[in-house]
Amino acid sequence: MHLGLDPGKIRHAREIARAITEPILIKILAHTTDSVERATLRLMGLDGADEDDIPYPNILVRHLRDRLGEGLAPLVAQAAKDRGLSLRELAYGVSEEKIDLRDFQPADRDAAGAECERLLRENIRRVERQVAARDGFVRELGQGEPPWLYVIVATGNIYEDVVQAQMAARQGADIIAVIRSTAQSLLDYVPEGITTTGFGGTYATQANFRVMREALDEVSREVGRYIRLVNYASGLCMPEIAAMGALERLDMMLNDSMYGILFRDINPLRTFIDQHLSRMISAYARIIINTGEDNYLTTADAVEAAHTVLASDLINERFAHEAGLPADLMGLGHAFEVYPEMTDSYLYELAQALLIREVFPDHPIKFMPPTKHMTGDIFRGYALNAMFNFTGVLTGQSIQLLGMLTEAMHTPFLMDRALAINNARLMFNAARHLAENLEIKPHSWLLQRSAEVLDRAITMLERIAEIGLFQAIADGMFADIKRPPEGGKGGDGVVLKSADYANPLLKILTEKVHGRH
Amino acid sequence: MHLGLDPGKIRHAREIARAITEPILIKILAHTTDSVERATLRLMGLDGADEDDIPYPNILVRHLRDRLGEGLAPLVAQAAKDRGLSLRELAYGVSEEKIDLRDFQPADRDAAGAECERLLRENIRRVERQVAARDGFVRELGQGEPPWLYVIVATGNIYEDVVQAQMAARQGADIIAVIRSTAQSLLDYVPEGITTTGFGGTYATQANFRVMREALDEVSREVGRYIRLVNYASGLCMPEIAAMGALERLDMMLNDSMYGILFRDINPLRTFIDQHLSRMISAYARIIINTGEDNYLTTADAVEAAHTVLASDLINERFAHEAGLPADLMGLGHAFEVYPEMTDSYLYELAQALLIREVFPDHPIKFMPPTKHMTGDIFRGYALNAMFNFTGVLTGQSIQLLGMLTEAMHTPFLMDRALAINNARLMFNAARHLAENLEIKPHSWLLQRSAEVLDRAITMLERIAEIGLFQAIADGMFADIKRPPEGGKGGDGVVLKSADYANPLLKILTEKVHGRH
Amino acid sequence: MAVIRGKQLDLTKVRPYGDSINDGALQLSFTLPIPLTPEAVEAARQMAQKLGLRDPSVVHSQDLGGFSFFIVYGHTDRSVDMTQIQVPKVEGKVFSRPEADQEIRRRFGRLLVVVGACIGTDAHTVGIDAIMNMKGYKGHYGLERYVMIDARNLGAQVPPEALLDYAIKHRADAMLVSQVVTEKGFHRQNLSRMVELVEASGIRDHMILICGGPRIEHKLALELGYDAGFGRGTYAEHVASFIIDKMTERGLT
Amino acid sequence: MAVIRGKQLDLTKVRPYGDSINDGALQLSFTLPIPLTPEAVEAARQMAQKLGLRDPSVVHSQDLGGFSFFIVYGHTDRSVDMTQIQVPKVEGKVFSRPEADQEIRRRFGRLLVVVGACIGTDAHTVGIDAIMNMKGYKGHYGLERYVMIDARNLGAQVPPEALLDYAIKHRADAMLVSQVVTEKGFHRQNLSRMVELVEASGIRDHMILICGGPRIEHKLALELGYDAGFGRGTYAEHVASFIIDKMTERGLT
Ligand code: B12
Ligand code: B12
Ligand SMILES: Cc1ncc(COP(=O)(O)O)c(C=O)c1O
Ligand SMILES: Cc1ncc(COP(=O)(O)O)c(C=O)c1O
Repeated sequence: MHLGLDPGKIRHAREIARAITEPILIKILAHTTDSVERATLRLMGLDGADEDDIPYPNILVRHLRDRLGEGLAPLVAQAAKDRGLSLRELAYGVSEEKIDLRDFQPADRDAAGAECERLLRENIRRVERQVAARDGFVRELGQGEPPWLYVIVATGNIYEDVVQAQMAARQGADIIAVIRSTAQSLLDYVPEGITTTGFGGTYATQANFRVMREALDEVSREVGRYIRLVNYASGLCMPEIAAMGALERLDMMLNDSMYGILFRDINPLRTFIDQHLSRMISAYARIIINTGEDNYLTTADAVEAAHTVLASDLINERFAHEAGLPADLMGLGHAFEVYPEMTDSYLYELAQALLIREVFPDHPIKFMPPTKHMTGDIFRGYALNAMFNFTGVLTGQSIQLLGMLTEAMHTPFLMDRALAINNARLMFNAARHLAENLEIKPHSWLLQRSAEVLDRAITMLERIAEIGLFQAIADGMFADIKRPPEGGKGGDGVVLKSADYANPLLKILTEKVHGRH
Repeated sequence: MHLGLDPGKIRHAREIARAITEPILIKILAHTTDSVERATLRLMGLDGADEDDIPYPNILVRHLRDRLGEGLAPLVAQAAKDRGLSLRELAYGVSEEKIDLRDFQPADRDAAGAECERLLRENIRRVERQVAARDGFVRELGQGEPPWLYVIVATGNIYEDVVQAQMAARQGADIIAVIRSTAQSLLDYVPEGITTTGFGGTYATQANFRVMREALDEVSREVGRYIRLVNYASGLCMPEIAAMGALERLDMMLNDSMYGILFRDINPLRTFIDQHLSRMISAYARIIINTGEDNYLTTADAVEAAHTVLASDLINERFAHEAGLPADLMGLGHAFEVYPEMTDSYLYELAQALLIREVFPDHPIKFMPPTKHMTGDIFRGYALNAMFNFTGVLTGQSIQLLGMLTEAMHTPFLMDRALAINNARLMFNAARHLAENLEIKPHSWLLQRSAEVLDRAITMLERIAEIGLFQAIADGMFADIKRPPEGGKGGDGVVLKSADYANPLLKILTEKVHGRH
Repeated sequence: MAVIRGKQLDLTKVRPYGDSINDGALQLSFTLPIPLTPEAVEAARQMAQKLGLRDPSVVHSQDLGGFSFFIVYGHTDRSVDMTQIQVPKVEGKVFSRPEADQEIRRRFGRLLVVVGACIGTDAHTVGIDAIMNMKGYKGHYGLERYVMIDARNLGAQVPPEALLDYAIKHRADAMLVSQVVTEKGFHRQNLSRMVELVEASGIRDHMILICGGPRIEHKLALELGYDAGFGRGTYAEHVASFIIDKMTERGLT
Repeated sequence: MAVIRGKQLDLTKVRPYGDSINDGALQLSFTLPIPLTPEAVEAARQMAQKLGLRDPSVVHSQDLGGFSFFIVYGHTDRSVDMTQIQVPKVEGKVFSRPEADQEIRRRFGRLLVVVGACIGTDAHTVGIDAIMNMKGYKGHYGLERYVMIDARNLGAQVPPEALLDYAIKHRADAMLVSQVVTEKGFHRQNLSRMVELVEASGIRDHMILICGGPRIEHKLALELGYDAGFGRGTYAEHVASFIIDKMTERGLT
């Protein structure tokens, strides 16, 4: 099932995307953020929180807020070394106001850098071990055949999540995502420790990551198939969560260059800077990112805005590429969100699914199920999900987020998830080799539609290149949502790097990632 | 979506089917049956039943059993005329043993024939009025776009059926079938009057037909779409029910040349004779027949026995043709019955649906939903029905029997039927023009499979032509069921026509039907 | 009402209907936190009995990897008395957009100010946008499109305090509060808090207070102290009409 | 058994599980014989309450052209005591076909005669064929394939009297009775009639009497006077094994 789109056009679209991201990249490289610095501290090995549950990385960053532009990591590394303290002890001292680093200057900046690098390399090795562990699992146990069955757990209680995740794996799921608690994206810190309450989801914490990873490793062995773990490197703590995920062997991260801006009203520049480091980390940890274009179709119309999904995918692709992510880690997103009661709605879905697959042939693209038009009619929902799953296997999607028949009501019950898995398994198996048998008729509507969407995406990209991405976002070109460049949360966490900004993490990651591909 | 099967092969297959039915036809023409005679009496205007609920046509046929070979109709017509009685009064007299016709000879055989013809023509005109009425409705109100949504009602209570049928029409159904009570096919008479109890269905009676027809006419006007009514001209009373259906304006009849033999263990010759007259009547009344090949796949495997469906369709087609039915009244049957959990099961379904459509392009083919592999998992069932409906519109089926999510449990609840209609409407609308966009890949598995099924059907037909249809049935070539030619119920109702057999109905119908096309 | 000949429907005793009147047929599905065994199936049957079903039939069971899933059909003898049911409804004529503009002109002779937001941490804007924004929803234009309405949509994640301040500042005639996330009764808390704030501020009597969302019912809204609640399927015209009528009823000008 | 850390499952009080232990969540669907109105929705909610659900939420409603359809989610506080549940089961080892043949040789040293049919007006042969015919079902050969079993399948629509006569005439060791149509308790009548006939004939003690069908449970079979009942998912080997064991237990030779 090949559309045979004009490769020249696709190439052209990619070139414009590059032109769009270039000026942004310059700004990214010139700035750091609270979260970038915190992520670096975390990768140096700092975690834990004080008595008020304020995480130590936040304590240090707050303490040294005025010196962010220098890069905190070498400074902190040296201070700890000088005092013979662990980073945690140092941070504890700061939080107890027994240590004040605000005027601290390392005796030897190079030595400070080296100490920082030493600490980082220790954890970088842990990340490498995790990458090797994942490869080992996959080699030993194998993995599901794409489209991979991706389901969510969202009870608020990590232990309850574990039970449900393991059951899902036994039922056939390939990927488990632990949905975060409502509004965690707006927390400017990552909570600490194991959590057992949350609204509409479970807090992303490093401890929760570890609990779930262990549970999934256990069940992977039981079912003889490596089960992947997903969380969200998204919101105000993008790079930190990416770092935690790298350390705890998450396999995928929801991670988008613009989602936070559009859907969480986070400051645009902050988001661009944060996403860059988060992706460098993910690239190194071989974590697949999942972008969030599906969300556009919940606020804009799926027929009218189809091209915005493609345009955004191309921008996300380029940003990801700049951060060192290879195509096989780019889970670019799209969705099955056309109003189902529209005549020929299915044709629009099929055209779009084929289009995205064809433009991103080497990418593990992520296909989102119907959500917006789901209703309380669970039977209708189940039938729509069947069509969605059928389309997933027919068009060769990679990561299939399973639709829930109760999408319009509540986060999934155990039975909802089980039924979703049954549905996908049935469809994937029943139509496994169907695509090999079909062709798209020349001059057919499907071809015209996909070509038209590609053209409209190009026009849109060209316009964005003209006015700049910040302006495009301000104009509401994505998701019908307007976000001015100066607005949004977390803008105060963006700091211009001083000339002597030092962060060995960036160096290490650049080296490593570029050494590899 | 065209398979491009070899037209020569299809033509060849039809020729063998003709060779198969020819010897049967000779037997058909040489015999009459209880039911043929009763049907003729009914079309002369005889209905009603005696105090023991024995229908008058049965009373007369039983009374004159030894003279069946002469043809009862002229005899009865004349006897009534001689006595100045209505047919009903005559039959009443016989039932009360006040009249004895066993030795009755009409004074003038030609006059008897003429009197018989007069009575028949009166009712034939009623049938013509019904045909005109149907045409009028369709002209005035229009009708659904194919695939037509076909649902069943089966409460046992005709009044409850009416309520459900009208609701179904409002929900979007195009066709309402009133399922008969369990085992009515084995009754050698048609019950009389309005019935309010039955197991797993409602008795087919002329009064029930009338009640339902009236209700559907009413709702047709309400919804602005002609709603068709279906029953079963099947079992031991095939031609009688066809006659009743013609008089009461049924629009379709389950009617198969072999179903009774295979699934009801009815005598083969009896079945062949009865189906012939039933179809002549249907042809005249412009009633679409629905054949029962779907049933084969409930006893035999849908993958292994796919070709038996096609072979049988061709035999049914030929028998129908011999009875004067044009292609546009031949609702040949097939079904979606492959074990869904088999890898690529959907490909088998698609190949078969395309094949049947292509071999019978002008026929309103009837597509049966999954039944055998339905389970108590109503969600799975709903998803399978979605795929079935999707396939119906994709392959351009004509009459879509809607699958019920509770198929494995009970005859449909009101909500089951409503959900089935929702499902079909959703799929038909969403994929309305999909077929125009797709082609089947040359040399693909789908092509190979359909060509193979055609080849196997031809081989099977050739073998049947060799050994004869009776022997083929005895050998279990259809549905894995073996029925010897001499066995089965109702064989004693088959009588060789004497040289002076007279039945003006046959003449009238032959004239009329052949005059028309 | 469809009544099957010979079988009268008793409105004081309405029961579920499968395929004949008063059969009480219904379908049920649930999970039990025990592995699938014959005993678990029996437990599912008993569970259905505890819910008042007679002759429940467990038509499907599946092991979920430790828990078990069941689909059950059964019949109930319990019934509902329809004659006793009264549902508070948003009454009154629904004006079309031009009609509404005209009514506002006629009755108030000035622009009505309507402010709205999705409050708390709830980030769902689509619902409130559907009511307020120019574009509207399913072909029904939003309040911004009304000539005589000054509609101000603050979007989502708006703290109740901020919405109140804005309403006071702009002398809002009506406040629209959206809540979509209902998990663990979240929306009730937020909606109650909003009412409390409005009441404490003293402007309650001068303002029409409306809430909405996919799981909001008018009844609940009244209980919580709102003038009306709107659920799925609401369009701007419903809201505008309600505001016009309610203001008139309250003698607001 | 999966137990969530910190939350112990009380087996004497097992409740439905939605997404956390003891939340009692379940789904319900049914039709009411009244047109869809807000009052009908309220009736549906009350119906769910009558069934012991707290906070039921009517998540979907549809007018069916005079009646109305509802989907409801809710929570129940009712529970089942798992520790009190005992389910009669067909126990014993299941022999493979060769094993079964060998056991018959060893224990009885002769062919066992098994007759079977689907009785009454029930025309469904596929079930009994699956158990008895050569071909079997889903790759499990039927009893005809067993060297040491003389299996005679009379098919469907067999009057109970005819099956009994046949069994007596052929000195059957076991009789298999299938019933698929269960509408209005049809199968119970037929199955009871069969038992009565067999008992009246005096051969009950010398013959294993088994019934089966998609809605047949072992428990029901025992109640009706059969030695066992087999439902969905039965293969010939289950039946053969049961006959062998039961004959041995009864001292039949
Ligand atoms: C789109 C969507 C999103 C988008 C929102 C984008 C945006 N800018 O709005 C995104 C992707 C960002 C999102 C995120 C989340 N979502 Co969300 N989302 C949905 C979804 C798919 C559709 C909602 C929608 O847009 N409906 C269309 C609109 C038009 O309908 P509506 O809101 O009902 O509005 C109508 C009426 O209710 C009424 N109305 C609504 N408000 C008002 C106000 C007034 C005054 C009036 C008069 C009328 C009115 O009029 C409208 C037009 O008729 C639903 C599932 C579903 N199908 O319903 C889940 C859903 C609402 N989301 C859910 C959840 C849990 C989340 C998250 C919390 C998940 C997470 N843990 O990350 C996040 C975080 C959001 C947060 N903090 O609030 C849950 C809520 C569960 C519950 N009952 O509490 C749902 C039901 C999905 C699910 N099954 O889990 N979501
Ligand atoms: C195939 C079929 C038919 C075929 C039967 C062909 C044939 N020769 O058997 C045809 C098309 C003829 C037919 C007709 C009718 N059918 Co029918 N049919 C079915 C269908 C689709 C599948 C049944 C089947 O073959 N299952 C596969 C077999 C292998 O499974 P099984 O029977 O459960 O057998 C297994 C076990 O139960 C067990 N078992 C069964 N018997 C025995 C016996 C013993 C001793 C043992 C040990 C084990 C055992 O072992 C088997 C293997 O594991 C079902 C729906 C469904 N999906 O279940 C409806 C169904 C059974 N039919 C139904 C009805 C109502 C009818 C009709 C009455 C409809 C009508 N009014 O015209 C007619 C008339 C039949 C009659 N008088 O009995 C209803 C019954 C409703 C009810 N609960 O009472 C069903 C459920 C469909 C529905 N939803 O309406 N039917
Ligand atoms: C990229 C991305 N991040 C995050 C989220 C989740 O939302 P929240 O912002 O509540 O974490 C989504 C949801 O779809 C997403 O696509
Ligand atoms: C041709 C035909 N006749 C009749 C029937 C109905 O069965 P019964 O014999 O019980 O009337 C069917 C069912 O599928 C059928 O296909």
